[in-house]
Amino acid sequence: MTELRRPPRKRSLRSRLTVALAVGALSAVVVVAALAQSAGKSAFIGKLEGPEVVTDPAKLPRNLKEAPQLAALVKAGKLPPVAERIGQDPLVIKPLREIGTYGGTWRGGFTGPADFWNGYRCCSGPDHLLFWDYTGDKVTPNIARGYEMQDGGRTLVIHLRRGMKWSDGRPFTADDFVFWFEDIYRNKDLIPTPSAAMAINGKQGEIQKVDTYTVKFKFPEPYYLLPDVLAGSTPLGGHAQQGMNGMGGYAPAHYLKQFHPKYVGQAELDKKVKDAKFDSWVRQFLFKNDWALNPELPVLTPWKTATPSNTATWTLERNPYSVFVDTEGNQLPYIDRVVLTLAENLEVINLRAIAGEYDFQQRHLDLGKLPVFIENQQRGNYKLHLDPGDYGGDMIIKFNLSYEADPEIAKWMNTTDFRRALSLGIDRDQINETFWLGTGTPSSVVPADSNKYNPGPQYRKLWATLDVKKANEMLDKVGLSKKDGEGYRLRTDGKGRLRIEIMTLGGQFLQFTQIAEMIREQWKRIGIDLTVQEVERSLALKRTAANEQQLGAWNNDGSEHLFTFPLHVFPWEVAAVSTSGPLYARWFHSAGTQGKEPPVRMRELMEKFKKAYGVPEKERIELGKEVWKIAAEEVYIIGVIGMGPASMGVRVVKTNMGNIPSRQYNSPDGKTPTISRPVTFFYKK
Amino acid sequence: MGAEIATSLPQPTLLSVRNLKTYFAQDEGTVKAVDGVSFDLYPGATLGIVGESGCGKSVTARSILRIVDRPGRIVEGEIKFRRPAGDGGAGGGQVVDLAKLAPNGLEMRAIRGAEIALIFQEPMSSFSPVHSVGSQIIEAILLHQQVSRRDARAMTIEMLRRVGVSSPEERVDQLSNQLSGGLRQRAMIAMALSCNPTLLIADEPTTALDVTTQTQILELMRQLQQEDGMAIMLITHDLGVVAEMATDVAVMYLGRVVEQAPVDAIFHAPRHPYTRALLRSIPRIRSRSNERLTPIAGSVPHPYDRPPGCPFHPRCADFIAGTCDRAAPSLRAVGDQHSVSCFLYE
Amino acid sequence: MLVYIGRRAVLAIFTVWAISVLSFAIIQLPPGDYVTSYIAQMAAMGSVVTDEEAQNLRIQYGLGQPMYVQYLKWVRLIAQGNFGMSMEWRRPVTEVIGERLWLTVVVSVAALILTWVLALPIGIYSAVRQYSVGDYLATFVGFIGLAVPNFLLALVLLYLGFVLFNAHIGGLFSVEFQDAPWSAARVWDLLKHLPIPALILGLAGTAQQIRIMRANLLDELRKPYVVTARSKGLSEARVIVKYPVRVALNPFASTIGYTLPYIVSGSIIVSLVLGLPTVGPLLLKALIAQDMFLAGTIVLLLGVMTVIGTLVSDVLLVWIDPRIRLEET
Amino acid sequence: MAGPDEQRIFVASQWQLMWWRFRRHKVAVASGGVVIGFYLAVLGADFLAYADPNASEAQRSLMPPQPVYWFDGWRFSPHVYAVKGARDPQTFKRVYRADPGQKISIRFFAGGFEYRFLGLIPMTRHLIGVDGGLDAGKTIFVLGTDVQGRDLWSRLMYSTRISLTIGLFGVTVSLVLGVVLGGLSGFYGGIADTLIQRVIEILRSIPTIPLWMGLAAALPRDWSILQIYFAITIIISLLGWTELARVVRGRFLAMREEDFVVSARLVGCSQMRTIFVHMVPSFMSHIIAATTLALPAMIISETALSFLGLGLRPPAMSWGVLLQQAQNVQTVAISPWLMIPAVPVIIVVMAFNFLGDGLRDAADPYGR
Repeated sequence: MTELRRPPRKRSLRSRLTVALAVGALSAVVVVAALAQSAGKSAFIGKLEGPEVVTDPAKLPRNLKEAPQLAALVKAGKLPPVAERIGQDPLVIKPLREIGTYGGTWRGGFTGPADFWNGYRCCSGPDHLLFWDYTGDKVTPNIARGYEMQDGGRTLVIHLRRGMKWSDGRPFTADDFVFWFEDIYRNKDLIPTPSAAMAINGKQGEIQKVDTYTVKFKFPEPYYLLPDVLAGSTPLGGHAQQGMNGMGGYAPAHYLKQFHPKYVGQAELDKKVKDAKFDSWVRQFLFKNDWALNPELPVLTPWKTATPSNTATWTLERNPYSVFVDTEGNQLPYIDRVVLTLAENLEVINLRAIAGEYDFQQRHLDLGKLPVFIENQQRGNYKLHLDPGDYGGDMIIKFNLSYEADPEIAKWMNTTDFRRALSLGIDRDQINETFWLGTGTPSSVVPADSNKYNPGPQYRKLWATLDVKKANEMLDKVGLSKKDGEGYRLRTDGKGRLRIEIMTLGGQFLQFTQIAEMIREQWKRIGIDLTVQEVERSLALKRTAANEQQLGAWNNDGSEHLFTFPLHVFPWEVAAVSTSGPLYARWFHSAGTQGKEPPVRMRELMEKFKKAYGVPEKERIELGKEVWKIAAEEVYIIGVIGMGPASMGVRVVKTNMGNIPSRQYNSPDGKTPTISRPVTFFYKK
Repeated sequence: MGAEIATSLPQPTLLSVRNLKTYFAQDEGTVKAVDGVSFDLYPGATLGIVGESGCGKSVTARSILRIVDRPGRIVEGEIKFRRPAGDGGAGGGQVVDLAKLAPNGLEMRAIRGAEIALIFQEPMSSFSPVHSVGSQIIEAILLHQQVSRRDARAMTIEMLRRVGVSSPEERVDQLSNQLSGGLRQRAMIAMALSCNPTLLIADEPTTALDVTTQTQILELMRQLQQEDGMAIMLITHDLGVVAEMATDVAVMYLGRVVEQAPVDAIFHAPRHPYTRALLRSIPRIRSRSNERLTPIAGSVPHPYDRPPGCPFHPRCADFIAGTCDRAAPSLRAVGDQHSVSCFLYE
Repeated sequence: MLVYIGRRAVLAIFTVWAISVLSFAIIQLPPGDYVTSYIAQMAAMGSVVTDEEAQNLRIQYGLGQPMYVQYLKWVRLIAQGNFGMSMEWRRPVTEVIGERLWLTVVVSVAALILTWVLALPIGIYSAVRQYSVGDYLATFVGFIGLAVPNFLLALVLLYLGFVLFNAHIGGLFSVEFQDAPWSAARVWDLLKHLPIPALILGLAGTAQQIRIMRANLLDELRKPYVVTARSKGLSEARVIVKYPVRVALNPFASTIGYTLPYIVSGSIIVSLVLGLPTVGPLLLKALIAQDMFLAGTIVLLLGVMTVIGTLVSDVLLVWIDPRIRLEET
Repeated sequence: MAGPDEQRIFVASQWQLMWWRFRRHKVAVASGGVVIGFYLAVLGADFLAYADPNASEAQRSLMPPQPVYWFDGWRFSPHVYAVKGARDPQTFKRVYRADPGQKISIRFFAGGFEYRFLGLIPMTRHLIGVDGGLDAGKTIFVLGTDVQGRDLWSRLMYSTRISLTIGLFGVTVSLVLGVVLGGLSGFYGGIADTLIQRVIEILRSIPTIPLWMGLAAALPRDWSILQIYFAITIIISLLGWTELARVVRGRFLAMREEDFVVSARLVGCSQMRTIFVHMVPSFMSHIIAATTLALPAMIISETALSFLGLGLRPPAMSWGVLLQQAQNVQTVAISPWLMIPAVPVIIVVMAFNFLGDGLRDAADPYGR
């Protein structure tokens, strides 16, 4: 019956096949590979595009318009006129294709309160002071009207938008920054440990008010990366995402003061806390400052939480004071409401997407279901898009370089050629075809060639191709030449076969366990005995923290923004579900006071990395390339398949939605789809 | 003494069973529970059927009532039953062959309970534990007689009184397990006689009762018999009971009647070796039913391997080698109303 | 009678206490605590929690203390009728469980009813016609529910529902009714979503019930009072239905009490697959996230339900079945 | 000399009767056969499997079951057609096309990958295979392949081994627990009884899944698959014994009162003798029945645990694991054959249930 449904284009495939068979020499395999590369990819991967922020004052719209229901409220006197609400300096966004029309509800799915990222990604605007353009490459003004670097990168001056309001109509001013800095960030109970984001080379900076609409971020040393930090998903990355952690760079002072001991007596506060059944005033404060959980919280985001994320439906409604407008001055967003319905498990979310019950869903969609998504496009009247990431590893394998439990294993994992050989032992095409359905790219860890930190095309395949012969030679050379009866290499300390264990997590965007199993089979050919250990999240964390992990499977999404999202490039994470060396990470963060000193080449990498924060972009880019070079040459982390749509790259969008980019920049830093400005999405009439 | 009358006056038989065979067909072989039983029962008379447990007494009774459990079925023989004339209505005095009727057919059901009633062993469990005694009797009455529920209830109470249940007005609404064994058996009798049947089949009516109660119940039965003049088919292994109650006796062994005779003949001039053996074991018989009668050498053979020839020969004192283990003797008259099946008398 | 109930009640209280201890212990068994799994979540989403923050969180949640201290703290809370705050949902446990609990009951009851509608007739039939073809067929049908791995069945039905009937995927409400206040329309919407879950949950229990009914009835059918009834001249059907079935029903009816909680805890997996807003998936998530109070409360709740259920059943049995009543008093 | 002699006859005939009653339950008998068959498969798993269950190959990912052609013209020579696969660039499904030109004939007792039969005798023979064995690059997939192109049939065979033995071990453990505790509880009664009854009630009052999760999660994960496998078994049975205990206790209670036991006591038989000579015979049958009925529960539990990711995990192979990997939309939608592992589960569970019922009915027609 597939015969019937198959589109005419299939002919070409069949004819090609017959040719292939006729020729005989050419096996179907080749054809498939070819097809997967050419036709397959192009089919659903469009060209990168997106809306833009208009900064040129000349282009700013003269008069402002608003959604009908808000207009009604204004008429009823329940709401000040739109111009007052937005203020003098609207945040103007040029929609991707057309000016939209108001109305409609955006239906999506989420998996519970722990899935708050779902909301940030769709509806937070974002409320970063600065944010990326749609290419994810350039930092542009966002909530901040403008910014400039002063005295050699030591000071960043931020210009706020005059007359801009919180969602409750109270002005948004420099005081909200001061309050955050003095009363939240500097409060030892709320923030026990100062954030690295607010520091350069370990030295803390501070925030100062210049005037009502101007603030200064001052640092003792040059901190040229700060704009990127403000734009990225960092502790300074906006109030919506970071409020719950007491970070974000600013906060609604007028609202939060009533929950802060400094402004209400401790006694009175304690009573409040007790009545509200909170464990402590800190928990209460952070709860009150939680964008997803507290509907009362004044926010700057275009949509604000109406029913919180800890209920069956997480509903967000338009913020009447939203500062976002389109080029014709229509206050954004176009879409009235966003309703995320709770789904108890991922299969349900996927099936609902397939059934067309969602208007725009990207998170939690499983690449493995691609054929099913495609098959049901007409029926669910949605269109499927693939948004491959720009990062080098949809799947990476981390060596725990500071492993100590088993000296022999530790020794080998710290032997560069051993790591390289293992990487050469992986048949990436097999894995790509099996788990990426051919949509990924066999790759080392380095990001896409278009990425500004990419060290050059030659690094894509460096130590990232299948070469069993060479791998075996290298392993023999490093001293693992002895093998047992079944052809597995023996340990040099006479303790039998060299068994390495890889730790995988179930229930991720990718089936790491199954992939690891496939690699286990492939590594048999280079005489390496791999044991696959699937563990559940908190256990994984416990074992990495205890430095017990040997190999770990994960992905390096985010690493396309090397400096704002450096989790998976070298030992950086302290608490990770998959680590490349907790002791080294400690050493790095404690500037050498804790942990264990890494080998020279890694120290070099770390140096360059640190340095990059304090130098202007041009120089930083060079350092970035250096970092990637070392990472790729040393193979601290094996890149398996990269630049694929596996994590959050499968997107299902109703056909009647407008201003939808055919491909968007898929990255955590870009809070995709926020980087495509969902405020400009709308329903075609 | 009522006994003498019954035997002396010749009258039409109430029930005449001829060569009745009820087999249980099972994978592992056919159990010939009843294998050619014949006997006659006269109105108002009392026929005692004796034999060790497993000899087919109860099956015979159930065959007559046509309530043999699957897979048992009547394969041969006839059960001629004379239906009461007059008020009995249905079959004014004519004779039907119960063996030919459909077990659950209208006619059979009309006879069952109304004209032939059954009381049997376990008085403990022969009443439903969750329905009141009264309701179960009332049900029987309503089933066979055109009377209102109220009348039925009245009749029930009356009946209970007749069987000697004290303060029947309360008892009628009590549950069976609130009654003592004796009372239950009385209630049982009450139910059986509620539609004044012409034939009462009493299957080990007293075995489960203590001695004193036994005699009371037996006394009651005899009294009622005199009042209503129904015939009783009394099944028991207790020769004492037979001696007290029966006018005639049929001795059964492994599904066959080995000897049938008036009660005196059985007790004073038993012919069949088995009968003799039984009699020899009288002193020890007042005890639980499910116990084997040890004095008779060996035990009843397993139903599946019934011995060839005379089924009793393995245990027989007067066993004639070459004869008894070859053919089975037939039941032949050896005197006035006295018949035996044994080669000793051929 | 009263004495009996009293004695049972005392025992029940003891049991409940034991359960509270056990459930608390169970939740502590897995490695790590809520904070660990929280950090893991964060890490999985690319945000980082430093050791210091983690330590701080632990103190805030009082996770540092030894287990017995935490247990006592918990018990004290419960004593005050406050089941604590769900760490993951950041809401009072009672609120979180709230509607879910009784939706669970609705689903379970539906399943229960279905079970009986299937089990009773089948059971009776296959007892009366023991070893007949019908017996085999009926039992076979009954056992299917038992034999099919219900999580798979659930998924397949879910998919077929979508392919064949364009049914709304999973859950118990359509989007528009998700949070709507109760109304006729909402109830109707609920009813529309009920069949599939009820079917899957029901099937699992059916075999069990068939077996009980069959066995009970076989047992009763051989009792003399059945012969008595027959010898009265009652029609076969009447004999069966009025006497043995009635008696065999007693232990059956008495299972009501604990079948419900049994189904509830049995429904966890199915609810998860079908995405039902019941306590099942909640419990599962809570256990995985090691959301102590939430998980603990649910487990305790189910435990108590079972205990009470059992108690009720036994009392019920004693009440409806005179035999036992007489033995007891 | 008559005493023990009669005793034996009595017991024997009792078993004999049981066997007779059992035979009447046709389906039960058939089920018995099925069960035996499955356990034979457990022994000969690697003989029945014809491909390395771990050998993966992207180019045969998700290959549907291959139809087997039994006759070539009129000649009996079972064969399959060679298959070429490609991913359709439009639908992204893998499309496989059989090539009637290329027949791959199936050989019985053909050579294949090496294994040790019953763990002892090294062998390369398998029930079926292709001539030339694996190296010929010719392949058959009677049940198709999974995502990683691994042969489902062979995986199924190996899974059967684990899943069915897990049930067996589990039941054995809970049997011991059940009989001992139930016995104590039933024979002595009193405090022992109340105590054990409490424990049972408590265990039954706690929803099983948290118990599983708690216990399973408590297992050290760096345990080898085998260790985990045994641990899981123990866990399942730790919860499974209560039912058995209940049955045993019931029997003991019933028996204590029975005449022959009482009389045996009166006659002054030692307690052991009372139990083993007089009680156990009529008692074993029930245990057997109860055990048989407990087995399917174990098997189901195993699949459920795996579904929750608490049981055996992939590398390991069990019915639960296979089903767990089939537990997704794409399987139902485009590769339904991956759900085949449900079939043996259903068959076995059914078989055990019928068998158990048969045994129980045979054991005592009156009670349950």
